[in-house]
Amino acid sequence: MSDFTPNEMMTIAAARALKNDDVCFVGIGAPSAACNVARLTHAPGITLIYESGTIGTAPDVLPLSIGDGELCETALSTVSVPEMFRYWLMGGRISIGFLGAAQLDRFGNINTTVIGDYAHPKVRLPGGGGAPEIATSCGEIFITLKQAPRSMVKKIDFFTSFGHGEGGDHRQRLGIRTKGPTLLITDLAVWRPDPETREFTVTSLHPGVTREMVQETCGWPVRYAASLDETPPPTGLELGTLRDLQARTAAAHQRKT
Amino acid sequence: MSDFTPNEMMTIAAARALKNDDVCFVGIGAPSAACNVARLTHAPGITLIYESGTIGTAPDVLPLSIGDGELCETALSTVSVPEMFRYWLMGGRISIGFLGAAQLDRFGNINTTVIGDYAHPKVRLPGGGGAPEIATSCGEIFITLKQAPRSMVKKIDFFTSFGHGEGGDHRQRLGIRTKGPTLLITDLAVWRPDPETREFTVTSLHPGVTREMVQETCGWPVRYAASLDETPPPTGLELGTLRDLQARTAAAHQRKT
Amino acid sequence: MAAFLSLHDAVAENLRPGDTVAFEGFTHLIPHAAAHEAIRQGIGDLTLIRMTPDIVYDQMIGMGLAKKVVFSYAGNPGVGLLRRMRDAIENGYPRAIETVEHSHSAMAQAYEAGASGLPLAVFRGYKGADLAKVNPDIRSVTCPFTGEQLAAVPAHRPDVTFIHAQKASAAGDVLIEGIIGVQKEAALAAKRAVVTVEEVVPDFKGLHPNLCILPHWTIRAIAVVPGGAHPSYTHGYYPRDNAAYLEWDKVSADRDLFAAWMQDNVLAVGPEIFASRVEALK
Amino acid sequence: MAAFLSLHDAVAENLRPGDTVAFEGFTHLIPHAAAHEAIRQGIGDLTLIRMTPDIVYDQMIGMGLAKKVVFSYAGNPGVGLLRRMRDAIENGYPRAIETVEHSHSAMAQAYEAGASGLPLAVFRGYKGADLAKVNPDIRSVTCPFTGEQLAAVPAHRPDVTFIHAQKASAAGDVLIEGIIGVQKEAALAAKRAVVTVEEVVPDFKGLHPNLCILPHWTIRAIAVVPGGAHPSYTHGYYPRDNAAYLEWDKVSADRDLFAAWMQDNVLAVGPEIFASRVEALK
Repeated sequence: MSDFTPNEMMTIAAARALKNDDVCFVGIGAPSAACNVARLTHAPGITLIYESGTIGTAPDVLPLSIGDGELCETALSTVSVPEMFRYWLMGGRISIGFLGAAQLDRFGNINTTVIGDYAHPKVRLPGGGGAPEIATSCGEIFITLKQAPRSMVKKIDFFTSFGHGEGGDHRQRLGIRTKGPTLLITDLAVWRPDPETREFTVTSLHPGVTREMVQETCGWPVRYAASLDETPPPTGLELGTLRDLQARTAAAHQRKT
Repeated sequence: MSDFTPNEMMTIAAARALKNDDVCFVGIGAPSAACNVARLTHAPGITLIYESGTIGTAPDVLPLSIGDGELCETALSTVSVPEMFRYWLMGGRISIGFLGAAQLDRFGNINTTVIGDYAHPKVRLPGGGGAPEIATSCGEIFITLKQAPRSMVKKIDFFTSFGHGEGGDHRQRLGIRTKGPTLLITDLAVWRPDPETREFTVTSLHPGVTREMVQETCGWPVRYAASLDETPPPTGLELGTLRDLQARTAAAHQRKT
Repeated sequence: MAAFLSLHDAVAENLRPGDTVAFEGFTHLIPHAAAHEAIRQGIGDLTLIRMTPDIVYDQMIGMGLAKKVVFSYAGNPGVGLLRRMRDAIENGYPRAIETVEHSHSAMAQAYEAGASGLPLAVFRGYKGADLAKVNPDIRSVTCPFTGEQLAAVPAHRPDVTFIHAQKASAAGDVLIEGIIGVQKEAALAAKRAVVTVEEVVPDFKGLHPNLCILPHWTIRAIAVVPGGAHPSYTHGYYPRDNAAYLEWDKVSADRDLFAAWMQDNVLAVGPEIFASRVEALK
Repeated sequence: MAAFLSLHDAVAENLRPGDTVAFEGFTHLIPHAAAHEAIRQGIGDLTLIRMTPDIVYDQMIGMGLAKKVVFSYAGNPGVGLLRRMRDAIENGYPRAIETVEHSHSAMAQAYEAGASGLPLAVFRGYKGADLAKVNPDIRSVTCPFTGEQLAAVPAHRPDVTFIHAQKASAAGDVLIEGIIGVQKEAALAAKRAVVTVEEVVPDFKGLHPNLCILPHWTIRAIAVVPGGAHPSYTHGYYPRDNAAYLEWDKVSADRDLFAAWMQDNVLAVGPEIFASRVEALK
């Protein structure tokens, strides 16, 4: 398949990173699409958890919010929100946490709180929601993000959720026992943290993407892994699954007349 | 009605102390009988809660344990045991806690843990179960007990649950905000704490009971309220309700053949 | 003991100016009708608690009724930002508001602690997060067994909690099902709990024993408001009006458009309108 | 990921000598069959955790398999004392055991803390109670907001938890209903959870969304043992055998009678006997 958008490539690359036995805490937007594409293709056994308390959901359309009714109707079980955060997230039962970001730095630290000063913000963003504890309680963290210089920045304005901090063993020094961000999937590339510094390095470029395109849309000097791959393009099955899902979703969220 | 036993009088006197809008944490044995007689006579609206998590139960027979199936089948709702202790007991939602005792002192302190030394007990009793927190979290505490010198003692061997401690304002000094024991109903008398010292004083003798009978079966020098009443004897309805309940209960707990 | 009241009286008798109040609902069962009634009655100076402030707090803030908001995610779910709340924070319009910001985990556990009568919630959280630097209510305790530093936040103890539920029984017990969120905890943490319901049924006989039920003696007032969660949804009754959430993004983007919308859709109408709003969704 | 195994293999593969183990059930759903299998396999030096030790721990203690018991109520519910456990504590027969005693509230919250991955539970409890003097695991923390001293106990983190449940689905998810006790918490607090069930059904489709379900990825092994809770009960399957609890009072009163009873009713039989024991109760 050559006829696909960068966003589709991003979603499908993210979907591929998920395994059949993963237990995945899903955020809204690209993470939700990626998780459900994984479920509908190579990972039918994946457990998707939304922070609304729905465990093991299998929605036919993507939810607009993390608490749409279909998440509950198709779930194995729906628990209270305090239980979700206590037994399931803090309890260490989630293998993958999927996060988005308004600002991201090269160590996987995320800001979704404010642009500018916290007390007098230029833009007040929604805030962290579940992210501060998702980032430290899940086994590992996958991040999806559309590249842009204002999103991938040298220094984020606010640490909504902690990635690798200043890099290296910063997580361990704070007593955090989980792996943190292990994967960043953008519309242009796949990034993984350097084993030593924990800085995100590009390990795979999506088809047709150049190093220049990656650097132009990234606010820090991009580093590349020694062996750089090209991301395999979406298969017909992957792309068809994603597009069908998005078509069903768009139809479902229109106002009925 | 004159044909009744001291135990029946005790149970019925305890039942009378319960009000229609009480929310009552029920222990097994005499408390359970009293609470259900109240529910079946003057207090049909009373909410009975057993620590197994059953809220608003209305059993047709008395349970042998606090977790018999009928408690759940007739309950408004059955919650987990952690929730029972957190939201309902600690949350301050229970107006009356009903406790029994192996040993009781004149300040309503209760021992159900050991006779003798804790490390090397003469008799190892079952222990406190829910009682340590029932005694401090319920609005007030009712105690039922068959009088005997070995049960009503000067000094209990172990403070399983705290009543009025050394008396006076001892509860407040420990930061406990609830009333503690406000009523003791034995097979011989009704006792209430002195407003100042918090020592249990007899306020009513059951029909046919003398002061000598009370003292002979009590290990501390008994005090009496200034105005001493006689407990009204059981009515026909009360006694019939209790006996029917106990007959149904006895039949239900026999082995089926 | 739950009293069955009109929504007007349920709000008037239980919500006072200056109160700390939670209108809770996690996407599902958001008590829009109750919030609109509070707006119509102009009850102000409120401290609003909610995990996901959402449209309903955007409206209350936009009408100038909030002095403080305690929250963990201030967004229009799946759509974007809360534009009236932004305007208040960024520009002090129509009045400045104080914000106390937590994570979802902290908020959920603060309700749980409130329901448990405890002064605080203790949990593993906020590690490396900047919120702990800007919110003085985020502190720590040291585990006496392991020495680990754990996060501590004060329990939520609202003066009033409003929730929406599927059913009340004639006795005033309340049943919540589906995505139950933090409603049980929010109701039990409050001094006064007020519930709007879709309908009243004789009793809950025959239902599963482990369902989420609030006994009548935990509730102050119940008002029957069919459709009372719209544009949120009531599992088993009507779906979420996702188009209304998308539309809100436009309405709330403009101060005058917002004011006109509130006049037409909140101030000039009564709770009975909610039934008609969900009719087309069923 | 849950594996469907014979009870023999489920116990043999998951319970090791010296383990800390919880066989939980609050009157309802007590995993008697699993405990009897552990007794038959002679797995000893165990630290037994349970709120209400009950007959099943009386048997394990009487057989000399326990070195330590962590508990909050050691009685034969509604009947009286646990005579084998008393004999161990009072007379060191058949061996001395260590006891760590809590209140129900502490035990329930210690499981809850274990399920939540926390090192401790913090709650308002033990005020004026002597248990705090004899159990060094009862400590305190000070609330950084109010200054109140609250009780603290370490979380329960058993090596293995055994529970009994109504149903497993073909995928290995487990459904518990009725008096659910602390089973969910005890299972989630453990490193390994093993479940005996009455039956396997294809799936849980059509059941209420808020029921108590343990997903298959929280469970190590499932063994199908109809009647496996007897003389406890399984809501919806068979009632509690109250007469057996009354009879235990006599059996356990005498060391020789106990030994003979265990030989005949546990050692000489297998898990399939439980189905016949509940047949007459249905």
